[in-house]
Amino acid sequence: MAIGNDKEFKAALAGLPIAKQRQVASRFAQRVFDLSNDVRVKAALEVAGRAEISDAELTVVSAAANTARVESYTQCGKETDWGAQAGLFVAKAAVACVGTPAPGGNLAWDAAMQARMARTCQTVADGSGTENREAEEQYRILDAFLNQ
Amino acid sequence: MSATLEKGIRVLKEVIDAPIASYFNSCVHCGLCAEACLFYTETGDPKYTPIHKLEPLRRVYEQEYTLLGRLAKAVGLAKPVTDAELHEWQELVYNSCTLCGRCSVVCPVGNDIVYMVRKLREGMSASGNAPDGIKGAVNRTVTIGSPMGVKLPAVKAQMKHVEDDYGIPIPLDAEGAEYMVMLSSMEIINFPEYLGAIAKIMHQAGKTWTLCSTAFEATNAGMQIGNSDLARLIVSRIVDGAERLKVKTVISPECGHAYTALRWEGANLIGRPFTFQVKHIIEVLGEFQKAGLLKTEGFETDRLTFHDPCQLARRGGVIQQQRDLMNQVSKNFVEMPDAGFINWCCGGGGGASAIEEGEELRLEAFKKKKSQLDAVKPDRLVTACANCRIVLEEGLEHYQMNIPVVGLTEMIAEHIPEKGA
Amino acid sequence: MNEMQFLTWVRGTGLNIAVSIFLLGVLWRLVEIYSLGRKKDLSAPRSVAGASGWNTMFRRSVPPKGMGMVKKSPVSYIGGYVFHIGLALIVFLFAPHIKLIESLTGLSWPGLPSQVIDLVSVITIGAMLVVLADRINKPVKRYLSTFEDWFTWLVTFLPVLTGWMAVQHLLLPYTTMLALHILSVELLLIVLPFTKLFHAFTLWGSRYYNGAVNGHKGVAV
Amino acid sequence: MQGPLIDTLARRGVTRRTFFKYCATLASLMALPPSAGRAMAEAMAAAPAASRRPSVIWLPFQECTGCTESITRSHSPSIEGLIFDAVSLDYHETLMAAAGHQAEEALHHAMKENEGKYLLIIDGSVPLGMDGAYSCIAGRTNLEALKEAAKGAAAIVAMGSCAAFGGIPKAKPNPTGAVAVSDIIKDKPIINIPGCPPIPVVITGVLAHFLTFGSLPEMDKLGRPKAFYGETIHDRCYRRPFYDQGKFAKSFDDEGARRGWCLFELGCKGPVTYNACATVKWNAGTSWPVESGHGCLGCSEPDFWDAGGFYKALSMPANPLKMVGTAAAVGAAAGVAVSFANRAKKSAAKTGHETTTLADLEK
Repeated sequence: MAIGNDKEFKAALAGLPIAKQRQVASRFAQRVFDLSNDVRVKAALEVAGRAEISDAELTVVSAAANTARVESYTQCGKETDWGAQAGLFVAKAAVACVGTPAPGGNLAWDAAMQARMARTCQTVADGSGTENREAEEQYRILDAFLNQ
Repeated sequence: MSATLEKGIRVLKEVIDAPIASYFNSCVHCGLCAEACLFYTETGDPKYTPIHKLEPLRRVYEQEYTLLGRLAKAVGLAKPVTDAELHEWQELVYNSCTLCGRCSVVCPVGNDIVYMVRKLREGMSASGNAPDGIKGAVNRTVTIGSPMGVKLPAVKAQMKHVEDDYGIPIPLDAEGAEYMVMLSSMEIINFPEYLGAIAKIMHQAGKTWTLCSTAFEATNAGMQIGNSDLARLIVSRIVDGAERLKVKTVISPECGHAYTALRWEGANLIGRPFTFQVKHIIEVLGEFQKAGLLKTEGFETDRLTFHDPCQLARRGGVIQQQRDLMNQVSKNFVEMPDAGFINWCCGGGGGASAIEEGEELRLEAFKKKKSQLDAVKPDRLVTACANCRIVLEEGLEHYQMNIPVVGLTEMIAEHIPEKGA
Repeated sequence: MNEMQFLTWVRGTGLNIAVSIFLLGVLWRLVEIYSLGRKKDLSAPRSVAGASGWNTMFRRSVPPKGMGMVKKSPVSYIGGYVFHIGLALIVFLFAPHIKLIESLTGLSWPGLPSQVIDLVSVITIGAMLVVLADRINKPVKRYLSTFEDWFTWLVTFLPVLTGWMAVQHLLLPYTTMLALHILSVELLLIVLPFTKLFHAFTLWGSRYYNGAVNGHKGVAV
Repeated sequence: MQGPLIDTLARRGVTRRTFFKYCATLASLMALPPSAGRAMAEAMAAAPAASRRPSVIWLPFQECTGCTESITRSHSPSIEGLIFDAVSLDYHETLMAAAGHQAEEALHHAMKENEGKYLLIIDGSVPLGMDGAYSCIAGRTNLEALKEAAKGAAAIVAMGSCAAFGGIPKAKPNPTGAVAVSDIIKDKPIINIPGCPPIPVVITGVLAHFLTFGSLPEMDKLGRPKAFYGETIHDRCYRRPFYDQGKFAKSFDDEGARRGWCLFELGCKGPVTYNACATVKWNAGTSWPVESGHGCLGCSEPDFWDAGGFYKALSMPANPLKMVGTAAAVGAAAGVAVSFANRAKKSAAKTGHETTTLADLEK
């Protein structure tokens, strides 16, 4: 049964253990990684995508990803560069991938949302509006992940 | 390209009033205001003494509105205020002043120093001596509608995201709604979670609310730069929007100066009282909490502390609500030293964070916040101002302190039970 | 001019001139300052107990709560309190001064023993010297200081010093010292309305405005 | 030691020894060396017969005769008065037997006979108002008389506060235009013996000095003999310890007054008055004002009448509220004038306001 909406998507993600959440989160983020190209983000996504991760590793990449996130904020009063803004959300997605989920939270869902934001920023920057099909792509990725 | 010194001086002549005259005559040069200003305490440079930042205004007052000053000016004994001097003062009036108002609280003779800085900015901006960073923000607010250039389609995209994320519809231009929710572009582009949180909270409280397509941006760079004409233009959009939609209350977002601009300056800018109320989101949450409309489940268990935005607490009078809200969702909420009414500024308020050349000074001033945080060593830092949040995150990053910063409204919303759950 | 003529002049013509300039100056300056007026605040007020101009007029007489200001600038606060209170005690509770007030207004009250006033004077002189040293030593104070700051310090200091010396019969004959004391008070009266010493009057207005502007927002400053 | 004076004294029951002792006391009062006492005694004792004694001319101007009273009251049987026997008092209206043309003749005779040698004593101030018409003797104004008499004088003694400083006639508003002797005569040695009246021994002391040394004693800035006017009443007052303890009589009939506490607060001018009352006392050493319970009036100081009131403590202002009304009115007017100017300026700034547009943010 293919996932067709966010409700099913969320429910499916909720069923995953944290290690699996990280792996699929990493795939969501990878899809938009080209909007960032930050090495720290890349490192975080690579680590998150692996099956075996040590806590030490996680701490290191998480800190680096967080730095990348803070650095890519658009500051108050600065003109928004939507292309750069996409980078922020990629970084946020990466932070979610290697972070600790809040109680009741789901880091794959968080990463998915940030990745969608990144995609929207990119389409705004392109001038092609705010419509895009990132959500559907994510459903497809999750389907593939669950069926592998 | 028409800003001139004459214009600046004329505007200063317009804004100088009895309080300013009283303040300048009361100052005894005790320098206590310096001890209240983080730009002085963290740099030790006496030029950052708050009252010194007003030197040009003081001289205009003396030379224009006192008999002895007029005589001195007439015989050429008074040192005139020059354009070069105002330019030099830009750093003191903007970069190193966040309008946090701590100086006004300590002055033993009772001078409201921040009141005067705000007025001096009128002259600074009219004489063309405002910083480029804030000028850009004003420019975009006036021409595009938001200081960060955010347009309605971007807001709509975020609305859609939030609707997807939270599964709750976001009303736009709903006439007759009780609340009209304002956003800061900061929230639109950096923290879309805020809008989702509002949706959840309003949904649970059963209140009608709406965004406004012609007035979604709450921030007012015109006030930050200190120009009443432009600030009026910007605030009028909100007044028009609120009156068009006939809302009862306009909710100022988690943004400090937006609250001041709308709640306290707005009516004075347009020259008449508002026909609607203005409340900060924290005030609204406080009311919901008291009325039992804010039901949460579960608690944060890590060590949390709260950073009071200056414009909300010291300059806005909202102090207890955030604490009650923190305690509703947290088991381990600790106050940092100097919390609440006398909290230290993040260092980036009053438009300062939009000034690129002021960054080094800002980070220097952040040492004050660092020492406050070092004293309580929180796991996370909660605040209620998007600008504080960014400035805090940057400062924490600079000093390699691993303390995530979260918005209070979002944190509250996270504890609201999922629909149907 | 001999000592007696000097004394007679300072008690007579000199004092007349000084009191007249003082009164003239105070009225002129007060009208000049407060006639500038201010705009009515049109924003909806938030009413909170303790947040008003009147509250702040009194509240500002003590250091702000919890800000550790006294620790940060102990000399400003402790020295400031000591010399202000000392001045008030000397001016209002020294028998000859009460006698003076009585002769002007008909009002009278018991004074402090002269030994106590003597002690208070010494302490006040000490506090003023410490405050001066602080102004020289503290970078912020030194940075802010202009000629007026040094001058007004001196003008405030001289009456205390000469008064004390006259009572103690130090340095000069009593007549001369008394005359110098009165002369120094006259100097103080004359410069007060036109220097920062005028804060004695305007600080009440300043505190009121600050308290009222912030009290409108429900903030008790 | 022989001489006409000694004989006279002896006839009146004053021994040589007593006279000698008196001169020694006088010398010490005047802070002269002990040998001066003997010199004085000898000089006075040796004073020749009446016709060759140093001539003294005493001219009374605007005065109350208090100074003369002071001398004559102490005349008998004290030695002070007898000192006058050592001089030839050739003219003294009040004391002389002659009157009218006779008296004038005596005056002019004495001036001519002793030209350049006589001692001129003046009591009373000199009125200058209405060309001096306020006080005339024998059809001539005091001013003319003074100028004429001063011409041939060896030295001038300004007796009493009126002659010395203008005194009560000069008190505000000084209707007669009274001035002191020293305001008119500039080319003769003048000694002031102020007091209202002056102490007799001070007068005789100065005379003795003049007789002995042919010159005037050492004087202070105000031309007063330092020997008698060197210290304040306050410095020598027997009530001084009460002042130092801060014990003051608050009224003339309170406990403090009965206990003899300091009279400072009752207006005593002792601290600023230079005179010998506290040491010499009055009425042959019987008492003096402070001892009798009244503060010093400061009568030996210039303008004592106008020094702010006899019963006002020295720390009291004379009359500072005199100009209060005017000052307040002028101050308020100045303030209002400035406020109108300020309002005009402010409203001009408002009228001139050009609404800022974006472009106006740039220079």
